[in-house]
Amino acid sequence: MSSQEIVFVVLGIVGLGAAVRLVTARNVVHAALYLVVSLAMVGGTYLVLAAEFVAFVQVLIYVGAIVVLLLFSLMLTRAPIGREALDNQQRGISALVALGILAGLAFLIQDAFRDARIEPDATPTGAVGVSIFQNFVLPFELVSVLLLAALIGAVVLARKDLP
Amino acid sequence: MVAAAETAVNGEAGTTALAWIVTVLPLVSFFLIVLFGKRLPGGGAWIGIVAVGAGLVMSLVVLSHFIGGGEATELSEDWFRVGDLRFELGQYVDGLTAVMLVVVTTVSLCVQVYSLGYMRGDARFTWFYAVISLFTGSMLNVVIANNLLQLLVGWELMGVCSYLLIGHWWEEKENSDSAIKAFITTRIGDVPFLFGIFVLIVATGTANIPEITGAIGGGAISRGLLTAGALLLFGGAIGKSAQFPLHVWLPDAMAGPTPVSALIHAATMVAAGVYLVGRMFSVFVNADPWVLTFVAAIGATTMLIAALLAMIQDDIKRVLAYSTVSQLAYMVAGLSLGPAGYTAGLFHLFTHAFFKALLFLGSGSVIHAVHSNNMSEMGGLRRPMPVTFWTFLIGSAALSGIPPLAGFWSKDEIISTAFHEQHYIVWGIALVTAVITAFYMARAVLLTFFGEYRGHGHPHESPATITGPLVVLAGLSVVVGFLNATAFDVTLFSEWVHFGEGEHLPFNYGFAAISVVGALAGIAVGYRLYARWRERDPLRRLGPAYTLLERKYFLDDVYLRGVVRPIQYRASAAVNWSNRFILDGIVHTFAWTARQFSRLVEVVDRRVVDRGVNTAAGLTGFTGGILRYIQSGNVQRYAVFLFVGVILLAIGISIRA
Amino acid sequence: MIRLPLVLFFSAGLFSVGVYGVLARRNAVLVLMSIELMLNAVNVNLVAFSQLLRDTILAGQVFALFVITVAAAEVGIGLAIVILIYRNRETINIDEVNLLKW
Amino acid sequence: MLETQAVDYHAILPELIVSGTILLVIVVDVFLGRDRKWWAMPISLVGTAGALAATLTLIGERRETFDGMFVVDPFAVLFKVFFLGTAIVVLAISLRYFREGRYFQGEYYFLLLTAFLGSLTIASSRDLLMLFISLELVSAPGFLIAAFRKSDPRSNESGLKFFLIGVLSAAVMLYGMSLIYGVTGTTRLDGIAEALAGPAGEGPLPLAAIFMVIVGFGFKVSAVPFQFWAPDTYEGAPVPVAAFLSVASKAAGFAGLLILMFLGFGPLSEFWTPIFFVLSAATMTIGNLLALQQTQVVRLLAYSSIAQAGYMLLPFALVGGSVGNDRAAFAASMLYILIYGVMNLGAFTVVVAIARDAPGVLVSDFAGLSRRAPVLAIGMGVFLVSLGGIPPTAGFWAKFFIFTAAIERGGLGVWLAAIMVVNSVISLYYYLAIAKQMFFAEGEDRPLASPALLTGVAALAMVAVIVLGVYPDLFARFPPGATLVP
Repeated sequence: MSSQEIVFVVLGIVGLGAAVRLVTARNVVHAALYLVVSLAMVGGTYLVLAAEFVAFVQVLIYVGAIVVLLLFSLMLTRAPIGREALDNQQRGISALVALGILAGLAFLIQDAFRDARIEPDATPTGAVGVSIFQNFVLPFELVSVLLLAALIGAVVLARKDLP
Repeated sequence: MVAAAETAVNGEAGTTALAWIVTVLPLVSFFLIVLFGKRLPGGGAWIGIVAVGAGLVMSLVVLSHFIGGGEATELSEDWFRVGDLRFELGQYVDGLTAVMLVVVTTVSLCVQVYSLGYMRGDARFTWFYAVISLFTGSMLNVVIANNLLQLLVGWELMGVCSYLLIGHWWEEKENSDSAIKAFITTRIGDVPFLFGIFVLIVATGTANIPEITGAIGGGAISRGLLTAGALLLFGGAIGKSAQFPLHVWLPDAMAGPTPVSALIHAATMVAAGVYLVGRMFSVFVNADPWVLTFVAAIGATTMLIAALLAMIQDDIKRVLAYSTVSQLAYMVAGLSLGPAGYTAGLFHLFTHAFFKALLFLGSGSVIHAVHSNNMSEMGGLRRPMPVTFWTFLIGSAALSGIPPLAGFWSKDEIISTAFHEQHYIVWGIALVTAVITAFYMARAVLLTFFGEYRGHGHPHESPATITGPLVVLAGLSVVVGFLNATAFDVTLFSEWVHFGEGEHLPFNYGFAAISVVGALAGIAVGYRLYARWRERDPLRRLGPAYTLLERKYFLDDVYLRGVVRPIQYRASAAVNWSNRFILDGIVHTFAWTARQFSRLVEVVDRRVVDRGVNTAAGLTGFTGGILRYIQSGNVQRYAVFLFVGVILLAIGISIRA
Repeated sequence: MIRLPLVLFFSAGLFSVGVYGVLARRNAVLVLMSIELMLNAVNVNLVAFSQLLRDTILAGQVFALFVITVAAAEVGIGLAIVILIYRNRETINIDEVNLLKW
Repeated sequence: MLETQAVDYHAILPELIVSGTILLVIVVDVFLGRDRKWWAMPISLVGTAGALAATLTLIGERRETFDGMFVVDPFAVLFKVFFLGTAIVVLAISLRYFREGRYFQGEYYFLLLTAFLGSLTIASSRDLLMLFISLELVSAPGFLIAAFRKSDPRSNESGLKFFLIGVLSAAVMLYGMSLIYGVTGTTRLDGIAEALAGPAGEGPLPLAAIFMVIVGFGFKVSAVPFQFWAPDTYEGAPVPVAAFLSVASKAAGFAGLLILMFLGFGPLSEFWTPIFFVLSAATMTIGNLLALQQTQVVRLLAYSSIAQAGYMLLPFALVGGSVGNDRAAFAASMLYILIYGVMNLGAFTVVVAIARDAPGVLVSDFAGLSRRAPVLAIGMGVFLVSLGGIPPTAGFWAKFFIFTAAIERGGLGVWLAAIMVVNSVISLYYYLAIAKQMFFAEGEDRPLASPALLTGVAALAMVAVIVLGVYPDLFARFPPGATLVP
């Protein structure tokens, strides 16, 4: 095991653990904090994989913006606390489904990529920018329209009044 | 191959080139009546009459082409193309076409003249004539179409017209209900029919009927496809020709004006189904043999159950309606006998058209006079209405198979062919049905025209516009049978309409005697029971069997839940049908000794019916339950189903791979 | 050097945990968080493949950036709907939102 | 370092016009008084018409831009014309509905146009990323406008369900896309097809990935078992939005599916056709059976549209025979989508008209419609008959082409054809049940006040359905040119 792998495994275990706690926590605010941990660990793995720009974006957008948004809405909706308040009646079947998916994916991955190795090569941020503006301009423009639509639509729905 | 003779298409059209005009005339008259009818004297009715009269003359000219043994001819124009598929507008005229042209125009002409008197003063008189014209034109289009697409257009238009005509007096809810019932029921048959056409088009790459027949004759198509095609086509025939289990619409179609009933029952609509089987006969003959057996089973079942139902009706039109169902089943059974029965079945279609039109118009004349459909309010009409009486009597005798009237020849031919082809079950049922037919017609005649008048007012003979067509049709009912009077070696009809070599059976006096004796026995029983009017129908002594008939084998109830209400009942209805099919066989063969069986029937009835109803209820609960379970309103349960579906699909595919 | 299956197992784990959360949590905001886990699993995949393939145009990483952006938009929309429901119904428990059924 | 790239502005002109209109609508809305907010609709209409005109100039063209990521070919043009036509109809039927209630009208039209922008780009996308973004562009505004009856809890719920299932299936689809990227090393469809034909296409992983992508599109087209959201969402959403979802959104999903399956995943068709076999059979059967239970018309149409999606999915199960078979299957599916669009839009137009009078829109609300509003009743009758596949209507030909393709393909295709026949028979029941109400049931006698715009749209759609039914020669013209089968 290389040092990179060791770091990755540590990040992965923490991230997964936090994820599991997120879906089992009995307090919504705790769950949100677990989400922060989990997402940060994912960001960390990007760093290990030498995708720095994606890692920064991950931390900025997810940890910085999305989680805050989620926390705000938790406050707004006065989230209750306790297992019965947070979980529904289908935990058993849900766990089965999740395990089934995990088993299936694990089998597929093992089958297809058993011997694949990543040799992380630092990606210069500039290259990402070039790629976006050279190869993916059109999706980029479309995403801007999407964000505008989401923004305006969300405001319209969330505001209290009617016209 | 058997089909080879059919596909010989002669290039010389000769007089048959007129045939398409016969079709176009009523269509033109439809438009003329719709556009100008209201402004014309007589509501435009004469346009329709002139058009169809001219059509009749031309049809006779076309028929003359075949008297000398003319060959089939074809004319066509391209309609449109889709890819390699070419669809045409065209005509294919052979003996069968020519005969049908004559039948349709004759009956339509009689009906239209008759309606001058019958529909006088109707609020939608002009509209009525327009639709009758369109109806006639559609049927003619079905008859001459040289390709399935064109045939389908006529077929569908006919459905629409029948819907409009049955619901002509739509102000009464019952009538509009009947119209929609007819429409939906035939539609259920039409969908398989549609796909049957698809199958044939796909299998042969053409919609052209002679080409399809040729391709089948050439053995170009797999038997499996043919079997599928034949079954699907027959589905259409079952719906249109009111065969079991889709026969329920026809008796209700009585809601329309009587001339419409005559038209529907004699020459159009129901005839189209039988005609279709005849036209596409090579598909049936070359399909798996069990297809014809299936056709025979449907025919035999239908003829018996419908005849039994006709026995107990009080409404005179309903007697005739069930009789039509039963007689159509004769034709279907005739066709199911293979090439040998082909001529016999279609000959019955031909003769039946005349006497059934006669009977309907006659009943209309009676109804016109007494203002009731119920035979319990008639009686003794032979004196005030002599013309109606005699013509009706001739029609009844023809239907009962009394020689030398038309029905005798055609019916006898089917019965003896069945025996000759060793279809003994069909033969037996056909004989029994013949007896029952004679019985119920005797009953109808006795209740209507003999004894004392039981209705209101003073009935008078109808005007000449009504009796005129009756006399003409009565005359035809007497003579048309001689077109194929094998006893005298006249085989004109089988020279026109035959499949393959067209060999015909020699006349067998033994069989003829059996069927005549059977008919006379039926009449005798009828006379015994109904010579004197009784308040209580003597058949009521049958007890539960009578109830079963009265409730139409509970089929309508089944349909109400099974078809007319949600579809999921249908499975249980199917169970019911099959159960009752067996049950009916037992009950009705021994109907005259029903007392002994009544207990059995009661037990079976209770068990079968109760169980059927319970099953139906259970099924609704079941599907309703499924719906409630899967569409629970809980989005997370949806998500679970989504993932479970994904996983199951993935497992299924990986097992297969 | 990192073995690819390790990375992919991590992502598969995140994805499965996310699925569990979506199915088993009744609080709408927690469901949204679980969906974020699933989307992050996708991103881990994309970045890993991008590095594995040494993609010259970095399609994988760019794709991941787009997914992050779209996820942000989706969260915004989702929260707006949740707040709307909370305002009308005083609950954000998904299994209680079942007026429409059958 | 950044190479300048020549953009073919003519090729993206329709999208540019729609984008411009989107911005114009939202800006103008700010300056409009409360009584004039509805002006957003005419503005949108003009923009859409302009985009339609721009699209028409592209007929017959084959253009590529953005490095082949965005393609204009007859297929794309055909779908764009369809989407823009749909947009015009949806705009037309929205006007009264949103003007007469308390809605944020400007924002509604803004979101609606955004969704249509996504459907336009989907038809031209030849790249996984583009497909994903376009699909989101169709979905995200959809989530929002489904919940647009803000004070109605049912509408909120409709939006929530749509959103949750939508995001969930999007996540599954993205996971599949990431795996495809990993296996093939590209997001370009042509590159993917090339790679899948080689060693990358071996093993179960690519197949699983394709399946996951199908899930995402299966949601969009409401195939069983991804259909659950549809009935609830259609019922709760504003009726014009339901029309949008059942036609434009579904057609966008199918356009994407056609592009993906035929251009990207074609080499593995042997493995994915069974998936479509199951999806198609299950979708049409379950959709139809559940439709029978419905008394609420929008819900009924939702189940009906699920069943119809089953028919559209059928040709996908036929891929992999000869090139001729593939072409026939492609054309059959495409034609069905387009024809379905016309007849279903027509049906929804009538429902919108009824909804002004009876917001619940039960089947019994159609009672006596033939006397209250003859044009609408006849139109609805034609649409129902056409949905049932009865000639001489366009719907008949739609089924005809699918049936032909299935029978010609043979094998399992024949089974699917048989299932389709049975289902068509079942579907007639509930379609004709509405017809029966309209023409035979006793209803209220007062005439139904229907805006001329709605009546006109319904009449137009009716004419289209009948003309296409009587003159199907039109169908022979464009499918061969618009095929994506090489």
